[in-house]
Amino acid sequence: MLDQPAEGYVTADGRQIGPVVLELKNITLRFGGVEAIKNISFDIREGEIRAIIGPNGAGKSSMMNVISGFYVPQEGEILYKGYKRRKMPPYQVARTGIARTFQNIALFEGMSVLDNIMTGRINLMKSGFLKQALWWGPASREEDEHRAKVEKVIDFLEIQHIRKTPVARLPYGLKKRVELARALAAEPQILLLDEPMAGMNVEEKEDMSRFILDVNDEFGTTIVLIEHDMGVVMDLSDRVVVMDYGKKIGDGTPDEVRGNQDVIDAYLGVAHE
Amino acid sequence: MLYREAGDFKTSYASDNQTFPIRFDRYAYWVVMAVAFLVLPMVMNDYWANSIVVPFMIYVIAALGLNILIGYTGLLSLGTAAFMAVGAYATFKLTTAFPAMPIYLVFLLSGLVTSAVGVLFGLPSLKIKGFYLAVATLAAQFFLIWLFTRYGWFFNYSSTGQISMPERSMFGVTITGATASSTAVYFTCLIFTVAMAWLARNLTRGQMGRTWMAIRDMDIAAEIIGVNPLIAKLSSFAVSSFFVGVAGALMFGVYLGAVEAGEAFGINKSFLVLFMVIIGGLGSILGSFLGAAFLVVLPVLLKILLVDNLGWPADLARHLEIMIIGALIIVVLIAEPHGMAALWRTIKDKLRLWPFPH
Amino acid sequence: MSDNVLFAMEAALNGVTVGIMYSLVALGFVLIFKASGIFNFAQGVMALFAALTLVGLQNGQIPFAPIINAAFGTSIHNFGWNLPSVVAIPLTVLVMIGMAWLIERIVLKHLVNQEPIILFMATIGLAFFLEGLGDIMWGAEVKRLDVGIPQGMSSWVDETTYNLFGYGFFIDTLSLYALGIAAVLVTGLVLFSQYTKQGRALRAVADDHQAALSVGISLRFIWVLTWSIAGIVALVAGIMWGSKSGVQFSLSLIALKALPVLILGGFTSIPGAIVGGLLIGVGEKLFDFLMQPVIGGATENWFAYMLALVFLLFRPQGLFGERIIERV
Amino acid sequence: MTTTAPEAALHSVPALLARNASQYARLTAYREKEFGIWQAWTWAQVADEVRAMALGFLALGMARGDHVAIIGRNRPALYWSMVAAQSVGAIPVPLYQDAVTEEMAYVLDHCGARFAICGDQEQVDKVIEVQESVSGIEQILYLDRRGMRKYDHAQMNWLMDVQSEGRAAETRLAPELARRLAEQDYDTTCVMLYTSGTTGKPKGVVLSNRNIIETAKASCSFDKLGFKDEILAYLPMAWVGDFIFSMGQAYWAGFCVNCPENATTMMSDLREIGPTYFFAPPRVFETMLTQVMIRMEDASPAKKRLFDRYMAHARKVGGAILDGKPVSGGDRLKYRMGEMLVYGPLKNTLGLSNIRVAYTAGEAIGPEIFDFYRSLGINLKQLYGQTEASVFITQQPDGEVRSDTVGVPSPGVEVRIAESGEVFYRSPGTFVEYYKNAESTASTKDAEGWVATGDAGFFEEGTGHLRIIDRAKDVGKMADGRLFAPKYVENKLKFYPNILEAVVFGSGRDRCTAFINIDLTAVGNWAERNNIGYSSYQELAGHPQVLAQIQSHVEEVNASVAQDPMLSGCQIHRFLVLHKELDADDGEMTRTRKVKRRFIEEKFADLIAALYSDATSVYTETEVTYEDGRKGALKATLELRDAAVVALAGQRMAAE
Repeated sequence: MLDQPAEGYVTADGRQIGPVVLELKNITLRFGGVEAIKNISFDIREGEIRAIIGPNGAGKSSMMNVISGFYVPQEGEILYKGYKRRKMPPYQVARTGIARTFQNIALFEGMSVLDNIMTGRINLMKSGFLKQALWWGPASREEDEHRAKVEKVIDFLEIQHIRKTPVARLPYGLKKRVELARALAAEPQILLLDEPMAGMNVEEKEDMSRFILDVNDEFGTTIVLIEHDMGVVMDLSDRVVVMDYGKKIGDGTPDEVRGNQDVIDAYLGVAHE
Repeated sequence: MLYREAGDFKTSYASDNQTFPIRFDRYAYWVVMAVAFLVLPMVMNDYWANSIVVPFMIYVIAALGLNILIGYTGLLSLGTAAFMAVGAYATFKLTTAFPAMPIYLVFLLSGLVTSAVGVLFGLPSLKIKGFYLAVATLAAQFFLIWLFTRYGWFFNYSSTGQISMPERSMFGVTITGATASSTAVYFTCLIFTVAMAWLARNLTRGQMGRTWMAIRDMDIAAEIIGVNPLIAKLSSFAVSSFFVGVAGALMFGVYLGAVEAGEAFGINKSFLVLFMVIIGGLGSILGSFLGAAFLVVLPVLLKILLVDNLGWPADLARHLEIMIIGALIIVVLIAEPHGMAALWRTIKDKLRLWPFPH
Repeated sequence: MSDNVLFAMEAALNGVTVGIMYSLVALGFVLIFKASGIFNFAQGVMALFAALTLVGLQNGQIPFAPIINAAFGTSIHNFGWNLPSVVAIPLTVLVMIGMAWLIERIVLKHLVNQEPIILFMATIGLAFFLEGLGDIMWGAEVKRLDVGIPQGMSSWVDETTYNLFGYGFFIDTLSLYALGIAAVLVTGLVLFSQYTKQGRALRAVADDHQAALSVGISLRFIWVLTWSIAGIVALVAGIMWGSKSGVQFSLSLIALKALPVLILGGFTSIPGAIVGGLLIGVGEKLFDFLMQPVIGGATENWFAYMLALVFLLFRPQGLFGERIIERV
Repeated sequence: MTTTAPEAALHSVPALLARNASQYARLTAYREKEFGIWQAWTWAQVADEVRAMALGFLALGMARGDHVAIIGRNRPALYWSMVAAQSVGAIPVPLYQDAVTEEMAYVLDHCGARFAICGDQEQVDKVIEVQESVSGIEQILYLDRRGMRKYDHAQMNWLMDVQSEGRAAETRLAPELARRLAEQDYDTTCVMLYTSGTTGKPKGVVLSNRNIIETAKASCSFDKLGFKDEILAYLPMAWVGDFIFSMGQAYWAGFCVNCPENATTMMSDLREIGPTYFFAPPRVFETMLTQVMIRMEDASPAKKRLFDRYMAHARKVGGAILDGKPVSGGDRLKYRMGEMLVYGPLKNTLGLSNIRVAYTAGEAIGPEIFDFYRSLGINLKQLYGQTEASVFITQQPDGEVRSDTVGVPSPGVEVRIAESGEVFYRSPGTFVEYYKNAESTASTKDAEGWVATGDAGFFEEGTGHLRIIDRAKDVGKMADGRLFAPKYVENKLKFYPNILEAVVFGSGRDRCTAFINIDLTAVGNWAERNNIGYSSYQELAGHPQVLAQIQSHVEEVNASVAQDPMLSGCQIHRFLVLHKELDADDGEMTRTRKVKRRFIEEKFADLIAALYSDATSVYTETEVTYEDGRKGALKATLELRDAAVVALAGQRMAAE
């Protein structure tokens, strides 16, 4: 992987991979005494699909939370688009163009699918308090414009039929898809997917993988995903980071990682349990 | 059964997410409006106006406010009455300080004053949740009432410690004070109720409402997808308090005319409004109406039945009422945690599918 | 030693009396919260109800007399006997246990795994129901309650303090007894939960619902049990308060005061409840004593809540609660 | 664009479009459910879109007489592409989107299409696959961009790009387009449609502007269709019916064509639109009715009783009221009540509230199904037609509607019955020719323009209504010379909800036998109610109780067949319930789900043999094609059942 040119390259299937967009340097995260992440560094290139894998409790989700700003690491720094990211609350991180989904679905159960996805556009909608209160003109116009955008996403993920259903009534697989839709609605540069295929059957997994590829392909979105299912990861991703007990034990293309002895010992062994 | 939706299709998003997407509902809505503005004033006598309709409308406004806080944003408040008191006292101070100020403006300003106070007491909600927050609002409840009864400035040092609404009129119509006609009072309340309901609808249908609900349903996720909890929660408090404040202002200004904070706005009133919201339906505007209607009408009915007809002592009827309300809360929570509004929704769905069961 | 300090001390000591009340009610809260995660707003009213029942039984009142009279135009009031406390109290205990059982049957059973907020509101409903019920069963007028606890100024304290500071504190004997009884009650509870089967089951459930269920402890039984105990605690609180200032609605208001107590003490800690209660009791008395000249009296109304509020901002999990790490 | 052209000049669809664009400029011409709402286009907008597309086609070098294949579900842009193609003098050839590659390959090759316009990636892939064998296709255009980015676009274009190129080339190509448009007249080809022939390869039916427009004109006036009407375009674009309704009539009358979001949402879309003019093949009405009944099963007893009571009343007077026959005031009042409580809501939930005219055709429709809808006050009528006639041969005028006839000759159509009993017709709608197939053209259409329908039928005395017995070639003689009309019997069988398909044999034999397909929905539902477990169609089909039920149906049919002296010979003596559903993918049916009798006779020869032997059961293996195209073998042992027949038939024959 090191021989990949800094300014970017084109993958075998003709996708444009750009320069590094997000770089994590010597990240260390502690909860009280426990070290969840131990001095990890890696980078993410524009337009690539980057996977973070590792056995349960390897610190994958913590890493995800660090990137999305929910956890603030005690040490290390995050460079985003070349600049050091200052300490900021999660909602501001979201505004910098980073959207995510959650390992155990975090949809707003009390709202319809449509409203859930609309919330994804929170940072793109401008009209202020009073305008909304009066609704006439700007507010309603804006609402419609964004609805139109959201409908594109709905169409893209093929969830038209459940548009107005309360998410609480949806089966697991669809919820996952709606969550992806909500993240997409934010039109993110970087999309974080925390175990997007956890608990799915084969068919659902295939669909989800297709959607992930399509997203990356159609919108050129950079995608970082955590996944437990090795097979899936290897097919999907351009580069893989392997974590174990909070340490980085491997980083490279799927093939490189497959070859990596530590990985085989630490992960692959564990994988077939 | 009543619904005829074939051919009622939407060609724009505006028409798709309008308040009443179904034609039949739209008609129903206009009918209700017509009745409220044209028919009722003709047929209604003072007793009905004073004992049912006017209080109903005032409580609707209060319930709407509380519902925005609890039902939409998931922030529990037990201090509603105190905030109503703020509205009431603000009105009193404003009218007495600026006699020339148009009374409707006074009511609105009182609302604003209240939302300022609301935001103040809402600040803790950023750090604390659930019952903990309830305590914060209790602090508001008791502290404010204590303040209003304790410091003469609030009631202009009147000997009774009461505040009483001076007479004010707009466009030559007396609206407050002893000589105000019940029609004037009725229309004042009606106008405010309709306007406030409309505001509530607009705020809850759009992005504002969605951020509130996001906070309610899962605050952490909400923050991660970009909701600023500070703004979401405080705005909710502000809006909610505004509604409650206006309700208080009307309660004092056009309905009671003279109040003493301790009696008119005690903790029990807080609970009353809370119950309206619960029974009516959390997170539903219609619910606020249903809940208010129910809890306003119930006592009147009981009184008519027990006291007027059976001649029972009034206090007994009162205790019975408390008991029944308590029981109702439990029944509602067990049967349909989302209240009468949800009940109505199921009925409506049945009607729309008629004759099919599902 | 300056008089003010002495007065302050006296105020503080009186605060302890009230504090005990708060502690007892808070205790009820904690028991139920630990076992079922329910925040029982009705705890205060249960105290009121218990006290009313006790008085009613003592005076041989006919239950529901008011409503019966109203309905049938009769004017019955008493059976015409008076029960001694030794009989009346156990009877009341039975009533409270029965009530606990009914509550489980009629309410809780249907509300399992609802969000806490819903359950909380349900208990508010319960509170109102019981309040109304109590009034209808036994009549709403304020009643004296006397179970034979001596009252009035404790001359012993008066003398000893006089000898110490040259100023005799006014302490109600009742307070001293209250202290004693509270102590007994707590130790009793601790022993119960340490050394009895049910007690251990109780702790198990408090620690881990699922685990407890999986080892075959009946949650419903546990609930009835805790609510019964809470009922008894309520009865004690009722007796205290009742003997002190008569059985009346104000009793149910201390339920609200218990909220800040719990916030100080933490929702799951029995000692916390006691300490919190005392803190609040003493605190509000002292505050009132000190601030009266500055901002005027009757600050007890809100002091507790303000204290809790300020406290929350700095230590949301309470004095004894442990810190929560949020996860996604 | 020309302003209000005189009717005389309306000799092509583009001309009609021009007329509508000026005359109905602001009225909605098309709607499509997309992105959650009904996107709408006025006639003016449509004219603009079509023009842009036409110019784009010119830019791509589309020549006069080129064939343009159009493959996809009903979407406005695809309809426009047809008009655009016509505008530049090319010939649109809509194809069945669910056709398997071989079928598609044949058609594309046969018409030598240079252009293929595809709905989405799926269709494009098919065409690309076809291109391996068929060289003709030069350009592939597609409508839905999803997933198309990675394709080699050397010979491929996004339809919207084509349009924008067209717009850009306005000044350069406008004159050429004008010229091409001017060339259009009544005899230029309007469209070419492939008949999914019940036997052999599909034939390309060439229809001229005259055919389409004359037919549209006549049929519109027949049912007073106007620009206010709404229609739902959901039937295959390759089917002549859809072309007449959604193109011919729509452009003539200027009414609005609504396209559903996708096949699965069709029913809810139907409900939202609430069309005023509606066509559906009998099986659609049948499934609708089945659904209604199934859903009502779960209704509360009270509601069920109410429903049954009023439906009974509707059956009594509903039809009569619809036909304007005299009905007592009391009954009318009760019907009014029913309208409020049951019929109205029911029609509403089905989306049929606003229907003014509804047609069904293609095969015979069950009387009770037909009457059910009419009794609700829905003006459901039958018509008889075929591709070669641009649909209309006969249709039922309001007030003369019955389930067992297909009505009187449509305006401008002459009908005569040959001695053989075969029905012939002649009309302005009569097709020009079969493309590249002179001899079948000759064999179907004689010098005077009379066309053989291939159906046997007779005009009813008195009413003058046409009654169709069966396919002429299927109407045979039995060994003892009695008339053999399988379709007639099959239809009677298919009227039972439990029976989906039936194939009757007996030509040249001494007695009739039948294959039966059970209806999985109906029977499956019944099985659930009587908690009868089953894992597959085959298992359910073999269940004794099911067989018993079917047997009773067969026997009832026999009884009713015996009524009709002409056909009494066609009673079914033995039958079996097939172990698989007859399926187009296995070639047993046409895409329009007509049974391919010959094919089946060959494929299941062993079973037929068994039916005429005296075996009581038969073992068989059948090859089947799965959804994904894989093939597999189905093994089964089928029970052969005897059915009671009404005896007197024999003597009667003797008596004659």
